[in-house]
Amino acid sequence: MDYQFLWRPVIQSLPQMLGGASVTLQVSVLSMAIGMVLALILCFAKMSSFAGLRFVANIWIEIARNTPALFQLYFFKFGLGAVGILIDSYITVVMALAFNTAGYMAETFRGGYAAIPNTQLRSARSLGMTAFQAQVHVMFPQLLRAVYHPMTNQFIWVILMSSLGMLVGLRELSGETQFLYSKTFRAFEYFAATAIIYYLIAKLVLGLMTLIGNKVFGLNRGGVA
Amino acid sequence: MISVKNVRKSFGDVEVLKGIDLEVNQGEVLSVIGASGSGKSTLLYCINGLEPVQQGVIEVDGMSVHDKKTNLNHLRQKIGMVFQQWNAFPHLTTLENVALAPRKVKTLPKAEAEALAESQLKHVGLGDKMHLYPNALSGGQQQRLAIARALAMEPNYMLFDEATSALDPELVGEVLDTMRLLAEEGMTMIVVTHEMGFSRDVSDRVAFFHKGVIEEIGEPEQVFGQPSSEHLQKFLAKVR
Amino acid sequence: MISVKNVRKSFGDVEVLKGIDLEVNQGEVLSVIGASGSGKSTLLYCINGLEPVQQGVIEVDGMSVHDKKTNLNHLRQKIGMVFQQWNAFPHLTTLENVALAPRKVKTLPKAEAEALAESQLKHVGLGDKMHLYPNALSGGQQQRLAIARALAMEPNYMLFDEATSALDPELVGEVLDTMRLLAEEGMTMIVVTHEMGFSRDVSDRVAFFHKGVIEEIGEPEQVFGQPSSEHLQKFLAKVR
Amino acid sequence: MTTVAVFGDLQPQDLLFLGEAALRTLLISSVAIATGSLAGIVFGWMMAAGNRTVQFAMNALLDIFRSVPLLIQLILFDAFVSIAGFPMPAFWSGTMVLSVYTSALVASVARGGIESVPASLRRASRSLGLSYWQDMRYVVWPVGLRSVFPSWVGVSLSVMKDSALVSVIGYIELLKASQILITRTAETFFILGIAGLFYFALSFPLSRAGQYVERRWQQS
Amino acid sequence: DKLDDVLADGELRCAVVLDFPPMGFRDSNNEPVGMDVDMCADLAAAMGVDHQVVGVTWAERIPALISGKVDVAIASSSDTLERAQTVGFTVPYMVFQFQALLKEDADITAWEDLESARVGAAVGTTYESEFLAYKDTHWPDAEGRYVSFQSENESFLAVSQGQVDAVIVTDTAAANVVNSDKYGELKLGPVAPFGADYVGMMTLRQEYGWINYLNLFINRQIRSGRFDELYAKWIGGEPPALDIPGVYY
Ligand SMILES: Nc1ncnc2c1ncn2[C@@H]1O[C@H](COP(=O)(O)OP(=O)(O)OP(=O)(O)O)[C@@H](O)[C@H]1O
Ligand SMILES: Nc1ncnc2c1ncn2[C@@H]1O[C@H](COP(=O)(O)OP(=O)(O)OP(=O)(O)O)[C@@H](O)[C@H]1O
Ligand SMILES: [Mg+2]
Ligand SMILES: [Mg+2]
Repeated sequence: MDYQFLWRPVIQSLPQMLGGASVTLQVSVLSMAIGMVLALILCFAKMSSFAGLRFVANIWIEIARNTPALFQLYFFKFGLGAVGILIDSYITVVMALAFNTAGYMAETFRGGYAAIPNTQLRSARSLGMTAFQAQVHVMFPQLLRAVYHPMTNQFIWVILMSSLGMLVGLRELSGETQFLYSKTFRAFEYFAATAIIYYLIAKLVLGLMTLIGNKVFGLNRGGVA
Repeated sequence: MISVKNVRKSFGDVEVLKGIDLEVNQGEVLSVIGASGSGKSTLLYCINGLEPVQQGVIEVDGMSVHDKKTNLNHLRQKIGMVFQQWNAFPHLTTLENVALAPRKVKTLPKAEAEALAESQLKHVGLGDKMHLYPNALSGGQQQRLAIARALAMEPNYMLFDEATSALDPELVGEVLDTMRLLAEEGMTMIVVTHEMGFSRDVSDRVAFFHKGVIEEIGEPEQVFGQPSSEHLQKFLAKVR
Repeated sequence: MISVKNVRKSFGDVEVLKGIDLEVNQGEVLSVIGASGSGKSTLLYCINGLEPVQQGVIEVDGMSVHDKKTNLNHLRQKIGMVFQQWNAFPHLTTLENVALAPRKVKTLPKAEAEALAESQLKHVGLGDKMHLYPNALSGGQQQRLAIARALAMEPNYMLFDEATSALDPELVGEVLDTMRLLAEEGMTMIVVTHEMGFSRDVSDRVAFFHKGVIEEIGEPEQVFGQPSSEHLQKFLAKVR
Repeated sequence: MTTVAVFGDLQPQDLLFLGEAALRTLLISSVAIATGSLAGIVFGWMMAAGNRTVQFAMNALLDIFRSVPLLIQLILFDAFVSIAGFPMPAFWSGTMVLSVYTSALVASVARGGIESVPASLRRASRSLGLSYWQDMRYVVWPVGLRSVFPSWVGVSLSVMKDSALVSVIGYIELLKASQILITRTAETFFILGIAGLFYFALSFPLSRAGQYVERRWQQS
Repeated sequence: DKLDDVLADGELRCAVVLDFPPMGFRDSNNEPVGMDVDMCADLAAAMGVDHQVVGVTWAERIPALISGKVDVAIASSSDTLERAQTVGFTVPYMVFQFQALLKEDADITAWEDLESARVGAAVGTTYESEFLAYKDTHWPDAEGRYVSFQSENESFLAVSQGQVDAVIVTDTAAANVVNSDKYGELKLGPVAPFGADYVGMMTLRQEYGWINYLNLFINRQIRSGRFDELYAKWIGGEPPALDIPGVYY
């Protein structure tokens, strides 16, 4: 191996890379938040009795789940551009990731809902709660608990997939790295550092989510069954 | 008084209740026995308005359950219900489980609802478990919690749907004891059960369901002692 | 003969069996009763070599179960075992369930193994269910399938671990009848059970487990009629 | 000024170009799914059956592949084999990265499958005298496979979709080919539509087929 | 060394960026063509070997080189000092000016108008970093936004779709795009005030013999008039001077 590793430029540009990492986090949190809200709406749309709503929800969910995330990103980037809708790469990435998250989490919500024994709803109604009260006070907290773990996984996925931002010119962690790399041509060193940063971010977020999960749902507050 | 008149109920094409007539008077304990799938649970759901009926009328204290004008949420406060399992809300502590409906439905202030909850929990013997979550309770304790939760709405009637059949044999006793206590206090109850001993001891009347009809109904001595229906004889032989 | 000598067994720090001594003679039916967690299942697993022990010796027909030199797969053919639930292999038909071990373990040819399976299935009354998958069977039928499957290995001993306690009350009878049949045919059996009636009728001896020790052992009349241990008295009062 | 046409209209042979690229997508994903699944099953078994040290080590190792973006893994591996002096065509480096990535995902699925087999079922088979490997082969494998088959289908489909990322190291698969055509012809919707339809046509029926098989197994 | 290897193999492998018309792109048969491609063919012919063009993106140029997947990168790569710490450059074989490319109806006339516009460029190019550096020093509080694109062609698409008001490209590309109607009505914008972009061929840093050979090849291309020929074929107009006045090298 003739190649000499040169880490100094990487260390010097660490602040810039961390700046990119903070964009990564921003984009991910934003996509996740929007995606979750959309997912809940899609979930109810899919369970609704109105065929039009069900149709739209189905199309959305199936496209999100059956095409590559990169395809979805290109679609938002080129496709919307072609019809004259102007968006910059930051919003493109957020839209694509939120679109995908909504599709996947909508199904998770539906599954979580179905997993709650129907005696729960019946118990609540038999106590005289209205349908809405039963949903809010009994079903929703359990739903949230049921989807918390998949939601955490989706969050990590979103963080990792936000690296696609690099391919549409967003200067998040990967994009920033590519920019730095093209100045010095030190591919391995820069991307190795980036890989480590992603790993640390993923672990940090996972740890944080687990901590929050334990705090909110408590280890001793098991679900049913 | 609960009165059920000529009630028919189907799920899709399957008729599950084929014309049920029944009256349960104030202070009476009616137990309902019958094979799996005979429609026992369905009847309880209909009485509580949790399922619509295709024909017939059910009245509770003179109010028609399936009448559009009836405020079901209001009516249901009069009727407590305990299911076979998964009664307890897993995300709330024992105390919160019991206090939830008084607070949200009766809109009692928090302190008052909790005082009520506390007294009901003591009533069923869970005074020391108030701050535990349901999964820290045994199955029997969870069922007693469900009873306390229903009682906190101060119902006139209690419906039990095989409240003990998901329990380990050792835990059945404590739940039955709590139900017995209620019966002694004069609560009007409909009890779907597989526990023949309990049914014989506690009920004023026993109804035997077979394929969606009440094949036999009467005092326990008669139903268990001199069953006239052939199906009932077979059923009793099986469960011993 | 099965002989258990001063067996101690822990899971991690928790000692579950605290010195068990027991002998079961040819043709004898021993039933084991006791509260949940007292170590009944664990003892059966140890006898079958499914769990290691920390101390003591278990011998089956003179072969030491936990000796390194013992061929466990061979020994286990002598001991049939039926568990509380999830016994039946869900991916195989009833016939295939029973024929699997004869084919793979005894390496019988397919036809022979199936003939054997068929006769055992008829023995337990499942002659007409041979080509169904287990999930088309009732719980009781699944347990009888498990019995047939064990019998197909022509064991000298049968161990039952609460074989009926996951069943609906209506289905318990048919499984107990099959076990009774086995006992009458002279099979040596250890039966962990909550069915006191069955235990009283069928057993030659009854052992009462309490927290990892055998607190009382003797003929059914004595154990159920004049229990000397206080724990046993309490236990019997609870399960009635 | 210039006499050369830099940009052109979409032509019939461009569809062929897309079709070939689609085949490459199929090829690289099937190779990766096949090898990755085999390795993943072995890893999954090690995690389910191994002692704590093995479990911990395997988990930590495979976790790396689940915690670093596939895009970065591809670039990094490609750069690494470059400087290490083992140049290989994009197909091979892409396949290797995708396979390892797949195996990391399949490992947790396989582990779940093995652990999903109820202990009493395994005890039942051992108590009949079946050996460890017979138990694995005749009970754990078929029963566990059924319980995690849908997850495995899910992993495979996501690898198929993620194979689009191999384009960053120069492998011209479907999405890269579409991108080439889009930039040449500016026929954005038509080309993206074809690419999307292809992925959909592959993914949707497979996931439905997976659900169908799952339901049939549940009935049997 | 590499020179011997290529001669012995009988095949020269060149990395060319194929979304950088007219230097490198794909024709209607999706085959690589362009000035860089012709350069590669000429070089192979001079050595008496076959040639193979390996299409790369901007980002893949270096890994392809270092891994030995290619022998030389003829990929319009600017010869910065920073990059020369990693790879070896030849003398320049081409020079570019940077120019804004605009939509026909844009009302940008002077370079300064870009201050408040949305401007894009292909990621990792010299003109991207030059533009960003210029923006930071001259327009520190510019309200306009900057966007990078993955390839040159994407940036054409973006400006034609109106995703940005202007993209910075090379003069060669700009002329080409404007003459084609594929991207709709586009026009040439102001030329960038920052310097010309000299690009060299790249190979491994330690391949002196090979670099010497390549330098001589570039020299001969110009002496023989082949460079002018290629320039006329792919770009048209007056070929630029590749020498730098007042300097030896
Ligand atoms: N939601 C439903 N949709 C369709 N069929 C139903 C539904 N609920 C119950 N059934 C059917 O109605 C019949 C009566 O059910 P029900 O639960 O009332 O019986 P049960 O007497 O309570 O039996 P068990 O002792 O098993 O609880 C059964 O055949 C059941 O399959
Ligand atoms: N694999 C295990 N790891 C740790 N502890 C175990 C394990 N299996 C059983 N135990 C513990 O050993 C004790 C005895 O268990 P065992 O299953 O033998 O009781 P049992 O008498 O069969 O009870 P039951 O009537 O509920 O089946 C229990 O406290 C149980 O929690
Ligand atoms: Mg019922
Ligand atoms: Mg047990």
